[in-house]
Amino acid sequence: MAVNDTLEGTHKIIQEAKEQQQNSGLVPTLNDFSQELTTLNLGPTHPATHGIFQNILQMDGERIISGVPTIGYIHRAFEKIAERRPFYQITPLTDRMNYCSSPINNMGWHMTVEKLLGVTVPKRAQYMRVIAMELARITDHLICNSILGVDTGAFTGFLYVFQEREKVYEIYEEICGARLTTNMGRVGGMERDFSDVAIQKLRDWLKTFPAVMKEFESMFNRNRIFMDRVVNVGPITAERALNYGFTGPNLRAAGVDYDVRVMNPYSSYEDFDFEIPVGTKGDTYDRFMVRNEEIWQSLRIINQALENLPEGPFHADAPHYYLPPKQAVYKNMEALIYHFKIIMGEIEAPVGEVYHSVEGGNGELGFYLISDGGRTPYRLHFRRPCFIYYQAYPEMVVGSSLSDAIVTLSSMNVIAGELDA
Amino acid sequence: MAQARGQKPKTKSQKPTMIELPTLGWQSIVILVVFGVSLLIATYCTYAERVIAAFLQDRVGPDRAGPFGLLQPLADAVKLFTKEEFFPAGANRALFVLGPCLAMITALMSSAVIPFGNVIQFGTNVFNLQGIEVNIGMLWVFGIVSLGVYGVMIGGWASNNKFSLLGAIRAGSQNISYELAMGMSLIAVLMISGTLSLREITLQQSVAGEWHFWNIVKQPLGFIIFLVCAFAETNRTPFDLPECETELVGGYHTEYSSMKMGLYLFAEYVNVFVASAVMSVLYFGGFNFPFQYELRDWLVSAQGWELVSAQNLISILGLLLLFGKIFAFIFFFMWVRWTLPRFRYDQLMRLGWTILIPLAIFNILLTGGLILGGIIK
Amino acid sequence: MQSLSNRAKKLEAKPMTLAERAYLPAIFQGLSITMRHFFRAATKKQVTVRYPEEKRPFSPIFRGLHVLKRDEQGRERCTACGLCAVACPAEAITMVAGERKKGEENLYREEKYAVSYEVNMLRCIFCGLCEEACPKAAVYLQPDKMAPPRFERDEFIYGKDRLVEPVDPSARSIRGIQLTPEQAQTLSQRLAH
Amino acid sequence: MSDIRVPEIKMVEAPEGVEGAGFFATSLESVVGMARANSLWPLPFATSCCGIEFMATMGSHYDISRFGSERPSFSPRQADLLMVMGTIAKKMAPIVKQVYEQMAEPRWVLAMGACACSGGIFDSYSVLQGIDRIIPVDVYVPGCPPRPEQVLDGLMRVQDLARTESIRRRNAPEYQALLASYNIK
Amino acid sequence: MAENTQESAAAPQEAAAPQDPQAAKNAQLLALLQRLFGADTFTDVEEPYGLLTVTTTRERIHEIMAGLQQDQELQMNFLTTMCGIHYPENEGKELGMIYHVHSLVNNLRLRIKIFFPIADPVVPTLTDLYATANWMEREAYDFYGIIFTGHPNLIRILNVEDMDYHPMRKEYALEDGTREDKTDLFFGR
Repeated sequence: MAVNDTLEGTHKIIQEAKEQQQNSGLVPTLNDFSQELTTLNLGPTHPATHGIFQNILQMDGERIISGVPTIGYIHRAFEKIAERRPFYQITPLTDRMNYCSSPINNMGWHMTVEKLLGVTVPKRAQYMRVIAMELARITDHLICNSILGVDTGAFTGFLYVFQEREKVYEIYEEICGARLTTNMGRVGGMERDFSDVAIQKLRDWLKTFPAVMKEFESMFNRNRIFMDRVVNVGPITAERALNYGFTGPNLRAAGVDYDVRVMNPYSSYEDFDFEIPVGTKGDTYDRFMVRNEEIWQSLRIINQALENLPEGPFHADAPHYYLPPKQAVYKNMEALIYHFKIIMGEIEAPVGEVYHSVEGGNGELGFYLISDGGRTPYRLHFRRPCFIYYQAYPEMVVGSSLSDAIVTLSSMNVIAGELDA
Repeated sequence: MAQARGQKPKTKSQKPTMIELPTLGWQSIVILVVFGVSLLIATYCTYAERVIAAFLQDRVGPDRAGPFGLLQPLADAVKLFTKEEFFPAGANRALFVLGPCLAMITALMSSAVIPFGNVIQFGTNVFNLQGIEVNIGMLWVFGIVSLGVYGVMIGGWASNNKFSLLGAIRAGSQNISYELAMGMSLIAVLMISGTLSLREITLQQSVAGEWHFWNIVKQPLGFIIFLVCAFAETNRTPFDLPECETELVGGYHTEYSSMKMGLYLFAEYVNVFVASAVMSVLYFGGFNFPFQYELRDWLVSAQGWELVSAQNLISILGLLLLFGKIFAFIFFFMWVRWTLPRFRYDQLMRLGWTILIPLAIFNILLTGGLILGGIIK
Repeated sequence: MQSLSNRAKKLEAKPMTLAERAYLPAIFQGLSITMRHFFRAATKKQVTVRYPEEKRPFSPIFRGLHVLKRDEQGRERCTACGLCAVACPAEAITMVAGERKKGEENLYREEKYAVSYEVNMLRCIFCGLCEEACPKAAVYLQPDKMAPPRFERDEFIYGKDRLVEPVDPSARSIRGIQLTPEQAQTLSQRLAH
Repeated sequence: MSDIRVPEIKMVEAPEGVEGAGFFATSLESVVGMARANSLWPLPFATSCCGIEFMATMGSHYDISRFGSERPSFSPRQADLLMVMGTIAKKMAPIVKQVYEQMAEPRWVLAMGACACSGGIFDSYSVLQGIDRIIPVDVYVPGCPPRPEQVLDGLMRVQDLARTESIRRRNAPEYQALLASYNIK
Repeated sequence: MAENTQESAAAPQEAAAPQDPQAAKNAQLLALLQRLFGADTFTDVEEPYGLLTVTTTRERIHEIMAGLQQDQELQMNFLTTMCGIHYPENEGKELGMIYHVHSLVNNLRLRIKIFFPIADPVVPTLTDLYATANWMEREAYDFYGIIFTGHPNLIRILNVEDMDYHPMRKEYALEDGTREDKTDLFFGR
């Protein structure tokens, strides 16, 4: 690999920037930590960092003076890989971005490509997508809130709600054939209709889940030990949150009711009646409560979508982009040609650029796709909410104790796959 | 029978002697038994913890090592024994080894004075089901338990690891703070009983014909304070700050491998066992159980038993019931552990200093007032 | 900041009541919840599946281990067109195409066939794109079998010896477009289950 | 799983001329092997998606505690089984190696999922193409992510290894050579 | 680039609905922009898929972003994302930065692009306006080697510190190059 020697290390501006940084004292380096303070290396294998964030904390006893996060420990080069893959092969990549709620990523990506290609998805498929996405949101919030419980020391609630997650996995399995990395849906709709078993499992789950959720809430919501741990811990004001580019539950906890589903409705979200829970202080407790309430709102949406699930096709009538059924490929020459073209990635993509965003589990999940008409994107940039708001973490934990820092981290729900791309 | 205070049975025919066997002889047997039982219980506490936690969480727990997974603790022990010893770089070797040993020794020592049962008489030999009867039993337990924290602190400090050090600091301050409240809650018991001997305290909690004279009735507040402090002293959730996994990895035992780590784990369970035993003895009547005298009299009068064997039966029943009480407490410890979140360091300190200690002082005053008023005795 | 959507639902964080400040009600509530689960687990309803002995039913469309299908007459369906290899995002599929010779019509259905067909199960992400890409309905991901863990890396290259389904139809996977009546029956039973 | 090869190369034969292990030694070995097999405390090195499936394995439906492995030891000193779950980027690779070096013998490694085993779909400049380039791996679990059933299968394979392993293996020159080939002291 | 976006304007959706409310809003926005910053500041004004896209120069970018943020009417104070891009064929304008800003109050989005030569990839930082720009700029530096003047801590963020190239540039290969199990000579890409 050729060394790009024109830039790295030799460019004057970089040197200046580094000197400036050291002189300004804005970003502490390890060298200027004084003798009385401890440097604690939190992560990357620390249990509470859930894998891979590293925070070098400067501590006075148990109090955090400053923190320097290091990320990139599972950088997987999504954006570069996406430049070498045809559109449909990018779906498995998006699965692995926010793996707690892969269907939202899948659908967001499909909608981006549909926007580029000008494909209109029938109403039934849109409702099916809404169901899948809201299920994903529930599971995402469940995992975040229950892990918050684990990090405060209460492990049991996590296992109670994880059973529900397991049931949602079963529903996913009936919908698309996989549990976690779903690869659900296709450009132009879903790959198959909901089976009767899937609908039945979904209905059963909708009946049993609220009781478990109530139980989970009653274990935590008003428990003083828990409240003491989370109230006024890791707060952030609305102004700072916006300045840091927060979206999703973390922004709503600070009191801003920004939700992509309402502001820029996609996939028929305008049909559903739901509310946007907002907090007041932006602390850990607000984040917890906002996520809990969003679970209830998502349940409302799923119920509405399931009740009003329209009849009709589950995919767009777009033979150029949506794979023909297997039997047709077998018999029909035209279908076979489309099949080959789609699989080879030789679809007629227009030249252009499109930004589409969905409300992911953690906030506005944006896909910025630049197409040059080829079989792969020319450039695909993901607006990854975790990456954007995790940089506020040091500011949120400075001055609090180590325990608070861990609670704050898990309440922000930073998903490593999304953070590092 | 005028056995008002449940003293040891007197029979006309033979005068029982306490020192028939050489003192050290039977006492060492009892001590060995107590030692073994403590270890066994601690070992199976790990199993119980796993199964109870599993059931509380809708799981099944270990079930593949032996029938119902009963060999699980043995597997863990053998594995820990055969694991590689490890000394972290820069650690003080002597202290590093001393830490877990101290924790284990102190944990085991405190169980020596617990009266596990009333006397048992074989012929002319009378056995006290207790390791050592000392008239300062309570002080002994208290003193030894406070030594236990040194094991943790030394181990954490010797590990040369910041997480361990933080855990050790937390353990030290936590134990010292909660010992105060614990001691004060005990003072109220002392005021009622007038003795430091655990055996005496136990025997005082039984009145023929009245079963409810357990100290819990006289000291409900004191018991709650003692219970909370017992959780803190044994480092169990919600007070498991010294080793809380999500914050400090393993706390003071982060750097320990093999059986040295096993000793820490066992010491924790032995401490739980001892704390449960002390609570049973101090507040729940120890080996006494309701209607024991009525049962004995009924056996003697209606069934024609000898008084000695009837008393022996009562003693054995009492022993079993005491273990029942202990197991109930151990279960409670585990139940709480798998239910509640833990405190934060400063909240824990605030709870100890601003709530529990004033409450304990109030309890002393209240007890004194009630004694003066003649309401309790 | 003003409301952006008019659909905001303000969550009020009520201050703690005296009872809540005394810790005890919430503690007892939590304890009662866990105890309820304890009794439920100890008496009847355990959700745990004791895995090697008991198995959870999988969805009939679960994406498990690959299989190369045969047709009704027991001939291999694969024609080595390579679409699955192109579609594979992990680049885990390799094949070598060969011309069918005279006399092999009962072995291979098409004039071209895969002389070798290898899937690297360690690379594979079981996304199902190969199955979707196959125009001959030859490659399927079975719903009832998963790739087993193994000790050595080279054991994960699955060649035709392990991928092609057995000639005996009763030993075949239930997924795919050909089902024997019995298989169809078991499938419908499982769906009903 | 009948087609699993028994890993002969992992076993160490007693040298020629040395008397075989006596009854006591063999039964001790089998007892120790059984104990180790039933008490594999995992170190969940969970970086991404597979970590969530590991949580499912820990969860009530699958319950890894049945195998005696529910105590996750985040401290490498106390762990027996390093479960590498998820993508290991090149930035992360030295840390994995360090964690492995810190583990006390006997130690096993289970690579869970396509990324840890081989890099999976991430054949990119930043991803390590399989952790067996930096540490020896005992059991590979394919899948992306593997189902919990597969994880339990993998755990049982590790148990098989632990059960049949000679307690002298870790001192054998073959094992030292294996470690040396990975440049682990 | 320019020719790309022109073609995209003729994409199916755009041709179908020229009179949609989004277009009217975009026209208003553009008029406001030109009033604020001058008519000739923006070139290549497009509306691909309803999102107003303008191109400006790196000399003006900081001023424009600050103006957008402070303008009381527009309140375009949310930086959605920014990313770098590399067009190796465009002589003298090889590298680019693309900013997406969003006015939450008016629910209006705007895309601003700047291009500059690869030999002098220097852009003013936005960290003084947006705290969120910090890591995004570090990412752009990491991927494309774009240097942001005034950035407090311009070091690599996702890749290892001693990497000696900027991997998202088009000339560098995606693959690790050490993969051994890819033997597909027939169907590989």
